[in-house]
Amino acid sequence: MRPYHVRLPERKGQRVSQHPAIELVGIDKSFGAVHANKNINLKVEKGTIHGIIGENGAGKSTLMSIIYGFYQADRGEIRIDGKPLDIRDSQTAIAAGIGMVHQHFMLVENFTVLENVMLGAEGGQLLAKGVSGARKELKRLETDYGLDVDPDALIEDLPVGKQQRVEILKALYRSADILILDEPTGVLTPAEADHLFKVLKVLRDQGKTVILITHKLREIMAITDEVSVMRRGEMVATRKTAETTVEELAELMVGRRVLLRVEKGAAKPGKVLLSVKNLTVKDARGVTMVDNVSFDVREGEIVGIAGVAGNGQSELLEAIAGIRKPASGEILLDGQPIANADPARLRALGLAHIPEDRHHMGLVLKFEEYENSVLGYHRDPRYGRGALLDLKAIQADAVEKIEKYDIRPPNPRLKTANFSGGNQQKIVVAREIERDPKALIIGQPTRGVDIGAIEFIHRRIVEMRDAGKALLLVSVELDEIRSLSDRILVMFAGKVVGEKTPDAGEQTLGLMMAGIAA
Amino acid sequence: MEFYDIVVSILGSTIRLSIPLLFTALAGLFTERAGVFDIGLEGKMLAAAFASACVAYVTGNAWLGLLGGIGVSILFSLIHGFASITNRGNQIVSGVALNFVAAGLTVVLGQAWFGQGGRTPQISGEARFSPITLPFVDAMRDVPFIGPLYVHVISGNNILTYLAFLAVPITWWVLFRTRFGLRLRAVGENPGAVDTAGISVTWLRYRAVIVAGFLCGFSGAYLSIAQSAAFIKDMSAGKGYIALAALIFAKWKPVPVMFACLLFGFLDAFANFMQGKAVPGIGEVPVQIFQALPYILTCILLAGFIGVAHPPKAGGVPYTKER
Amino acid sequence: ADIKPALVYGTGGKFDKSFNEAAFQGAEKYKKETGTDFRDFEPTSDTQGEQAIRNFASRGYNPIVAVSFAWTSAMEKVAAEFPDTKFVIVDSVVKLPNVRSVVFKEEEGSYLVGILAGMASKSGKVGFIGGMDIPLIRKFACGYAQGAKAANAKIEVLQNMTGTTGAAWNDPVRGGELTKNQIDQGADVIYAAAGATGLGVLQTAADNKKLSIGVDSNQNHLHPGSVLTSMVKRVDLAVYNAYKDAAAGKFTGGIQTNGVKEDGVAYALDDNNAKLITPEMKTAVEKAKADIISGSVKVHDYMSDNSCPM
Amino acid sequence: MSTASVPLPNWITYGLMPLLNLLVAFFISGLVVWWIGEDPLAALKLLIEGSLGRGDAIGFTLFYATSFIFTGLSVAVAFHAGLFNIGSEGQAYLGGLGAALVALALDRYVPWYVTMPFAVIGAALFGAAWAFIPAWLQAKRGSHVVITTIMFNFIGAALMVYLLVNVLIVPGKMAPETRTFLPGGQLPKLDWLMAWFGLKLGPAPFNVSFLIALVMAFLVWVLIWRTKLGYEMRTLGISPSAAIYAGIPYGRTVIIAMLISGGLAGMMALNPVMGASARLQVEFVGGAGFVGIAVSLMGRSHPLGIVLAALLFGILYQGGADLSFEMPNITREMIVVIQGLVILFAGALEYMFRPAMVHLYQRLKRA
Ligand SMILES: Nc1ncnc2c1ncn2[C@@H]1O[C@H](COP(=O)(O)OP(=O)(O)OP(=O)(O)O)[C@@H](O)[C@H]1O
Ligand SMILES: Nc1ncnc2c1ncn2[C@@H]1O[C@H](COP(=O)(O)OP(=O)(O)OP(=O)(O)O)[C@@H](O)[C@H]1O
Ligand SMILES: [Mg+2]
Ligand SMILES: [Mg+2]
Repeated sequence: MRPYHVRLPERKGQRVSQHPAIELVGIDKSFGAVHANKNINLKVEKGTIHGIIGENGAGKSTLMSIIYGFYQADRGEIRIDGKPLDIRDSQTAIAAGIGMVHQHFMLVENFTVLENVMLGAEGGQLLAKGVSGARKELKRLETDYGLDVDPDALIEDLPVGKQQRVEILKALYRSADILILDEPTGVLTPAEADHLFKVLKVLRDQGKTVILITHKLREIMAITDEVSVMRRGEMVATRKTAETTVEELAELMVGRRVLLRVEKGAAKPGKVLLSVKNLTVKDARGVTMVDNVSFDVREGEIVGIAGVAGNGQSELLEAIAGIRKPASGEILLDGQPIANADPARLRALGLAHIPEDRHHMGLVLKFEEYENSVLGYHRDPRYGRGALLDLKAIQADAVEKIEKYDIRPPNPRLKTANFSGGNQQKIVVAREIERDPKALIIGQPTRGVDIGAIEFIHRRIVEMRDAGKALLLVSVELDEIRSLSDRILVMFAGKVVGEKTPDAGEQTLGLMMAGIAA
Repeated sequence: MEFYDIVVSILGSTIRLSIPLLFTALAGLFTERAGVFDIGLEGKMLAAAFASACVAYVTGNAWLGLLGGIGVSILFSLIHGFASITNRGNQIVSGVALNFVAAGLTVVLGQAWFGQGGRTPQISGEARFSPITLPFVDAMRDVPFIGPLYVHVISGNNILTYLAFLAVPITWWVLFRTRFGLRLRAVGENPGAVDTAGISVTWLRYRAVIVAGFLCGFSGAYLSIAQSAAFIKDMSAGKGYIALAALIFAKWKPVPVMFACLLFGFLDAFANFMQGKAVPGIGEVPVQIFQALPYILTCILLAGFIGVAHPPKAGGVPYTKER
Repeated sequence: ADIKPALVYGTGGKFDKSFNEAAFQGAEKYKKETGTDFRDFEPTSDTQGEQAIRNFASRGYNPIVAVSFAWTSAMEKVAAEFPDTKFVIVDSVVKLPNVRSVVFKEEEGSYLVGILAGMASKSGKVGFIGGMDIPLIRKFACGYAQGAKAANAKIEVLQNMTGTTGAAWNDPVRGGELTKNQIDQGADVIYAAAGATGLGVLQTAADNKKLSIGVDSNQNHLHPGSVLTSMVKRVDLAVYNAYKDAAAGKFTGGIQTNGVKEDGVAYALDDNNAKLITPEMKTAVEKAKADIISGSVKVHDYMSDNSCPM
Repeated sequence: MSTASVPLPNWITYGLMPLLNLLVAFFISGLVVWWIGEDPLAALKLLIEGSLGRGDAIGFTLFYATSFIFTGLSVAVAFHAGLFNIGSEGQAYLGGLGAALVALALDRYVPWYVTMPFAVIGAALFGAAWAFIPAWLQAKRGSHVVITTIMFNFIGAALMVYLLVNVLIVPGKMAPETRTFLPGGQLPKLDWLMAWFGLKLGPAPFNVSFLIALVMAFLVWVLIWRTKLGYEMRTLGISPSAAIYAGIPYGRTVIIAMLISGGLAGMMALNPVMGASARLQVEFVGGAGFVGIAVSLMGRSHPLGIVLAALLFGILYQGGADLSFEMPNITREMIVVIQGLVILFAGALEYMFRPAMVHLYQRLKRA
């Protein structure tokens, strides 16, 4: 392993060698049946900030983890500074000067910042020797980059933004020349994100190479030198940022020109069906995630909630769905208070819920398809009498839904895990919509779902609206929100910061989502 | 008998009875801090007791006996590691399985080799760790208060007893003052952090279970060639589980582990002392109450009524990157 | 006549150096004398005892000796199933015509070793450590206490039982710990009536340079110079006689009670403990023996009224 | 490529792999036998003859199997709800108390078939009661049920010894056990069932509780795969987060699953206590609760698999007893070794052969 810090000379923009910092040749990776990276080729030039964009599940994290030695590619070659390097583990990657900030932080929560930074680079068998050196080095990094954190604070006591700093410090402490950041801004406030970008620019100007993964095209345009686009496991294009446009990138990312406009007429809103009043929700650590939020959803309308991931939308949905107990506030369904009802009772009252994460919540992947088609409704008298389940009735019902929603393969006895993502989502959607609920709350309805299925699901959602149901939609895809919603609420830092109509420009909404304008 | 003499006698007994718990609980501390649950402590202790007695009997050397116990105990640890680290099997199931294998194999082999119903022959002399008399015992004997304590509690134990108490600060030092300890604690909380720091999770956890095997070797040897003078079937008699209870009771911290083991040893010693004696006003207290007390205390602790015990976060979960 | 003898041990195991080993010795002696081999079995749990006895019976073994009271109900069942097979149970009574029940007057043997303990003790305190807490073991304790008091009226007898289940016969660690307790309390002679647990008692006494008393078999050789004597219970004779009687066609059922008079219980004196037994002690214990035989001394049997006058 | 997510057909997952695991366990046991200088094949022959060779041998085999069906079902029911109940041993012990109290109370007044239903309820109730506290602690306080059930095994043993030694013992008797039940408190033997197959039961204590065990196996099957409660338990067992989403109450489901598990374990006591020895004895469970873990793992937590695995372990227990009788060098503890190895290979190492299987299967499919 390299000594834990080598101070690099200041090399403003100058190229040391002509080789790219990283070159990937024919990288291929499968997880079982999922082909996450298909024959990827990529060059990242030294001293640049290289953006990588792509939809959820496109394979970005997988590719970066391969470079960092966290996963091993099934095929292909990685060249660092022109030389092929067999990266079998992260140790090799670290030794080659690669540092990575993972999408999900890799920190030991009950350790101090200092311990986390030192982990793996302790500088000797005994801790005592390394500690003072590490303290000094942290101090230096703090002054050089303005990355200040208390070295003796416990990670679990730090806010996420600071935790991310620790991750960056970890990489810098190991004197990484190539820094990979996987969706770093998803958890940052705009101010924090701006600060991060300043740091990245300083790093680049020192000759380091940065790879930045993000969903946000604005960020790509603002900071990167080059940008590569991934779609469904493939690397579809690389562009100089200066020579491309947001529109082109969007098209490359989703593989078609403009997003489908959902055919729908004007909404005919009726009486208020779902009403949220002064709702506050806290997470397990007691941090306020939803802050005094109030709004109504009427019959016959779709209310969309826009916002950057992590601004409280998930918690809001879960609170309404009875999965999370609100700290305070009221939720009314058709005038009835439901803030403390459990999900089973909410279903009985006519509130259906398409959860954000089908694998984690919406489905039991080891169940057969028909068993999932009644999840949550299994106590309904239609599916059995007394204590017993009526499997025949359930299967007949499942077959009906399979036909109606064109779920493939049309086999109710197939294990749910063996359906593709899009078809799995259809199973969930069919179950929740076909119950004919009064109100439906929907999280990320089309995450990781193909275009055909997106269209189908969107159409069903609009049909529900036209049938006079109240729908609440949460999605991090602004386009989806804009094309489906009749009204849009924007959430930022747990608060609803404003309401717009779908005609509001992307710009306006984007600014609101960033907490800049209301 | 003077009250103070009773106290001294019970304390001496407490020490002797808590040593196997202490070694074993420290062993558990290492694996569980590394995120590998180990119900198999009981089996390792038993297997080590058997191996120690066999080797000591054959070679006539207690130290070789200890070595034999350590070797077998580490072998069991490696099987546990192979199942739960390499093959990502269920750690509890693996531990339970090893307890059975140890309980059965010791008797099967013991019977086959010695034909004494699973017992090893009695061992004596050099083959056994005998009590050591510390210097100044005679001079101290008549010193009031401290004297009896020194003579009957501090002196007169075998070498393994002193090693057990030495193991406590060493464990603390290793866990909190060395690189190995830092990494070990980290891997029990978030193996991903260790992995991405360029450290092999597998090898680290293997080292943790090997250390546990090493320590269980001592507890086994203590049972068969220090505390008694032969292996007897099932001689661990649930001590592995009590050690586990002590570990939980001590919230996975070395010094509290020592006190928890002393407490449980004391309960045992006190039960022995109280046996057949009547408590004024209550009458004879059933020994079963003392026998059950460590378990009851542990349940109360687990229920969070006296401070919640948080096990290492990644404990019990095999580390997988690819789903 | 040729016989096919079998032997079922108690759960302490064949080589407990005590009760079961005595039974084994008896069978070995018969084998040596007659050349007739025997089959034996060591059950490790209660359910196994019954199966073993039945296995022997159904395979034509005869006579079948089962040592330990633990097989009482098993014997009741199996002996009834095989009325033509001869059975012997030791330490318990089964009232069937084809069963011989051999019981011992342990109180008498314990009385004798109690006298030796009382005389050998310098501290005026002697100890008793029993195995499982059952009337049979209290009987040992009671006889011992009577003997010790007879030798020294002011003597204090400390008593402990190892446990309340079968595991108490096999727990030398606890045995040792209880011994240490008694030593700490001042006892300098400790009598173990605890099966394999007694090994821990004798060991601890030797480690602490105190005297101990063995039980059932002659255990004097285990720690020469530390084992004062042993209360020998002639289980070996019970086994040996059963085989011999059966071979000679003289096997009888019913209850056989063996006391000092019948030489069924005794104290052991051999080279290993010769130095520990002073002439005065020898005289005293021999006198007690004679008194018991003559009936002028009557040792109270705990099991006769479930109480001990001490 | 990782093989973890490649699906395999059921006949491999539920047929071939357990069989393979079992074979490895047996192979290693054979090595142990060979190591101690005996002939493994001869031993195997004795084991099979001793367990299946005669009517009474089969009777004993089925007697042991009966206990293992109960404890296997007990472990499996908890397992389906994602709980690892190591406490079947203690729950069975307490169940014995329930059965014995019923038998002692009724045997003088009524025939066995009147006593039986009450005894079943008594045994189940006491077993369930002993599972309740660990269940409650898991449900409401988050204490890990594995640790608490282990603790409760020991607490239960202490309690039972206390009761037997101080309360239930027949005064003056040596062994701490209750009085012998009259026929009204005994479960009759199944001689007639054996006679159907032309076998003589002899003294083997194969009794009516076997039929109760089979009924329970069927009921457990219905519970797990045909009832709403079973559906909820399985959901919770596979995906706790999906269970929350579906509104399945965690606490209630955990407690009910553990109560059923404890009840099944408790019923095991009917077999030895009322079916065989007709009295309550110390340590009568004799490890059957732990065998239940092996049986459940081996049987892949399916009642049919459990019945088959229980038979296998019945063969091991009876055959092993006979084997140790014929070959004194191989003690009965050999079956404990085999049991441990089965748990190791069928449980902890169940996926050891999976990658190889996947490769083989894929090659087969391609060919
Ligand atoms: N450890 C894993 N085991 C199995 N499958 C995985 C694993 N990691 C990722 N996948 C699958 O590989 C595909 C690519 O995932 P990856 O995390 O690389 O996507 P991503 O582009 O980073 O998406 P996101 O924007 O949501 O982070 C997905 O289908 C995902 O389900
Ligand atoms: N978690 C999983 N476990 C097992 N198999 C899976 C899993 N996820 C996906 N698969 C398998 O991988 C195949 C491809 O899944 P994936 O979700 O990548 O499909 P897709 O190409 O994205 O399809 P769609 O367009 O419908 O989303 C599925 O048909 C399924 O058999
Ligand atoms: Mg990602
Ligand atoms: Mg997909």
